[in-house]
Amino acid sequence: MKQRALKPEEAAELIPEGAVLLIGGFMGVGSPHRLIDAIAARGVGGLTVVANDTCRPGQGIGKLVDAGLVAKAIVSHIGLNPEAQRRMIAGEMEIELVPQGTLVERIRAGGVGLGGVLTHTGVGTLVAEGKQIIEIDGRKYLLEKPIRGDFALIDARQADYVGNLEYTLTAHNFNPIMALAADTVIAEPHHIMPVGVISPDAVKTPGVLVDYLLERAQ
Amino acid sequence: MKQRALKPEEAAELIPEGAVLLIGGFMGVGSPHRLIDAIAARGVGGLTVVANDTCRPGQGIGKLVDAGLVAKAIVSHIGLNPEAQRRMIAGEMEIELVPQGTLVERIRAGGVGLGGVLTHTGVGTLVAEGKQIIEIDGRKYLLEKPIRGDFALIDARQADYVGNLEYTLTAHNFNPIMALAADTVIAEPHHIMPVGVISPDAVKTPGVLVDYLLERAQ
Amino acid sequence: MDVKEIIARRVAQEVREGMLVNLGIGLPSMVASFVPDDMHVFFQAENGVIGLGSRPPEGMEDRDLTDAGGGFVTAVPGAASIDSAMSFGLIRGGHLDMTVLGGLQVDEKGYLANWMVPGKMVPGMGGAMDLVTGAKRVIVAMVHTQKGKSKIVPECTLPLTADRRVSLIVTEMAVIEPTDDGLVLRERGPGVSVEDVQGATEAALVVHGEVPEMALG
Amino acid sequence: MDVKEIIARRVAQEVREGMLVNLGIGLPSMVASFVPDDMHVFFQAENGVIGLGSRPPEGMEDRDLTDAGGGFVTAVPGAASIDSAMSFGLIRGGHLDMTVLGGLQVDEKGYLANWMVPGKMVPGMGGAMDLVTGAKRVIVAMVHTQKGKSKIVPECTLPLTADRRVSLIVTEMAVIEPTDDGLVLRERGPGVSVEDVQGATEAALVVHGEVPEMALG
Repeated sequence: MKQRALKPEEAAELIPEGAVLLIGGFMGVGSPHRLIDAIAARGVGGLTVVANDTCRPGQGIGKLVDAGLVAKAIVSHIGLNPEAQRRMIAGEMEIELVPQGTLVERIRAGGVGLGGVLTHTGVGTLVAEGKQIIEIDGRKYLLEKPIRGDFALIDARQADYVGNLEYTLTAHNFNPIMALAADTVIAEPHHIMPVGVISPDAVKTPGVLVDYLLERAQ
Repeated sequence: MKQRALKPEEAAELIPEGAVLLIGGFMGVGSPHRLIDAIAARGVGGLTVVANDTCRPGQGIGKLVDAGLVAKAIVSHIGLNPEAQRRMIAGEMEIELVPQGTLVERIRAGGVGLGGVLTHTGVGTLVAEGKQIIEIDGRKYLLEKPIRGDFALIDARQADYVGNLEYTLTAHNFNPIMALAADTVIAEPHHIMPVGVISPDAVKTPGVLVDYLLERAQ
Repeated sequence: MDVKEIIARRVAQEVREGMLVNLGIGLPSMVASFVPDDMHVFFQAENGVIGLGSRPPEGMEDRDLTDAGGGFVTAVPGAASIDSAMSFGLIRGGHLDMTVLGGLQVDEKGYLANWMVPGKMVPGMGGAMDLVTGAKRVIVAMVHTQKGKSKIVPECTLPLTADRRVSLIVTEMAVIEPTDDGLVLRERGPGVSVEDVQGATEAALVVHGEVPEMALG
Repeated sequence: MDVKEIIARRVAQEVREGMLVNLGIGLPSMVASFVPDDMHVFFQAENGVIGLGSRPPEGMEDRDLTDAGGGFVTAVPGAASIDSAMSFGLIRGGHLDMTVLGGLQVDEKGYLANWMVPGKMVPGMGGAMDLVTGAKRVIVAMVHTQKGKSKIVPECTLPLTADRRVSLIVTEMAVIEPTDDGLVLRERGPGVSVEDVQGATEAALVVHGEVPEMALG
């Protein structure tokens, strides 16, 4: 933790044109919505967004797509966002589709210092095109490259002021993994507790990984 | 979960001569001690033990070494167990030394269906001998193979009767990862709670991974 | 009986005591309602919960507890929250006993295509490639024909989802098992003859003796 | 001042506000006592806790809270429990700001050997290889000579711990920084001359102008 909790607009100010953003969430569940709103309001463009999906138009990550701020999305799914499909087909937005399990492991590899991911998922499909195949003990694996972000923008149920994070139910999804894999991690907790009252065993992301917290909603 | 909780001696009966055992713990902290005692008492030999260390003589995994039941140990450290060192030098026990971070990732890879681990740890050292080196974006990585066990023997703070597990403090160590990587997982919880009273968010190993629980100590 | 209900009821019969099961969105998600509670099955949603329960009563929805389709769900007693790395670790690592997915095409090798139609629909593969690669049993639940055209074909013309043979195909007309010898017709749909199935199927079917009708109870 | 205390006090000066620091067992673990509380440093023990505190009062030890050497410790407010995958994920992933380890040899390239003596002591590398590979700063804290022999040598004769140049060597006689130009002598130990250091060091040392004495406060 670098300083006091930030207002959403202060956090959005940290993000430059063309940044690579890892954004938590699964169809908007567990996405940092106030942070996304502030980035959309500020209107900084040319972003690369790495996320599970592009959500829906007018919701979550879909707002960044609607506003034309996303130059490239690395995601597993855009099926529920016709605006993302339209922009892809029109050549206004580049889309890299990655199998969901491969996507989360590529981010983890980027976060924990591994050189890549060896997965059978995608072998014999379009996903394998242009990728190195490594045979290990008679089975083929794709060598998938690590992913890191300039920023990770994550949602959390609860934090303390050293940045320790807890998550809840299906709002975990990509958040704990993304917290490992960016130069700057900004977390949007629903609650912030005093230091020392969260049990060490309840912490899923240690505060040493988190650079900034967003203020609680007023 | 396959059935009711077992007595330690019932659990030990499940383990055949020559089995590969993943055993949780770090110098005995977070090891399944009652299960280890029952295996040592039963005296089934020719075991391969995968663990962080061989603990000390007369303690934890050290008891299996003392009893001459361990044919091979795949560990990161034997420095505090002179008996293990003696047996290694005398050729009575094979020791494969693996860097600790590589060891845990190899077990994870075995558990989550990855073909191997690509780590820079060990490059330029004796650990690299005989291993494939893969260069990715200009940096060298060792290809380290996945590890799986016939059994994972793990310690947990608390379980429920579907096998969900919680861990505490430095007794986590290898336990949650080993729970992913064996054909049969036997957990030794300090407490067992009724189903439905552990918060889903507190569960670190989902019960679907756990085959048997040990009865609580009387 | 509705076509989808026939399929969902028949797929439910594949579920065994104590299994961990992933149901895809749409038709596959209907299967849950036909699995008896006393089978102690855990349903996984790949977005992060093991022990998915039915839709909550109105007013008791929680925005942080949804299935992979974004619908509100509940958690059964003994449920566990998992992150995406654990979720797909379970899937790819062979811990998932069964997955039920929709299909666009299945071919005589048992290969499935279910994630894109080139030049048309490119929603993304989501978790489908990992599910088909890693689950112990892969069940394709789909209607037999699409606009009169067979979805069971000699060779998939659409991009494959994985290089793995699926375990079973369940449609309203047939239960078909891909094997080394080809697509074996195991059961006929209600009131459907073997000839009806063959007539509606572009792929070659292997028929061994008498083919029973689905017993839907 | 005791030799070990000199080393520990000097290493402590390398610690900066808010760092995540891993201290090896033995001498390196002494460093913690010389780091002021108000620097908000978190100490990591690789066996699974971030926010390691000092030894608990007698009778308040917990068998599930130890450091990597197996000694009882406490957890500071804001501590977090982590498993071994997360612990080494942090280490290998570059999230650890500093590690302090003991050494058997360091050579002119700045390479460290600290895990085995062939034919003699083979304790295993434990976490050392990951720590030296992954930490942002690697500080070797060791006595300058072993039985009269220099531990800072032209080229390591013992097996290396990693192919990475360490950041700093701190002994009771010297602070030495491995650089592209070789081992630069940055500071002298208390009451020790540059000639003393060179005389006790088998490796070539680079000396730029005046070399200050350690300021141990």
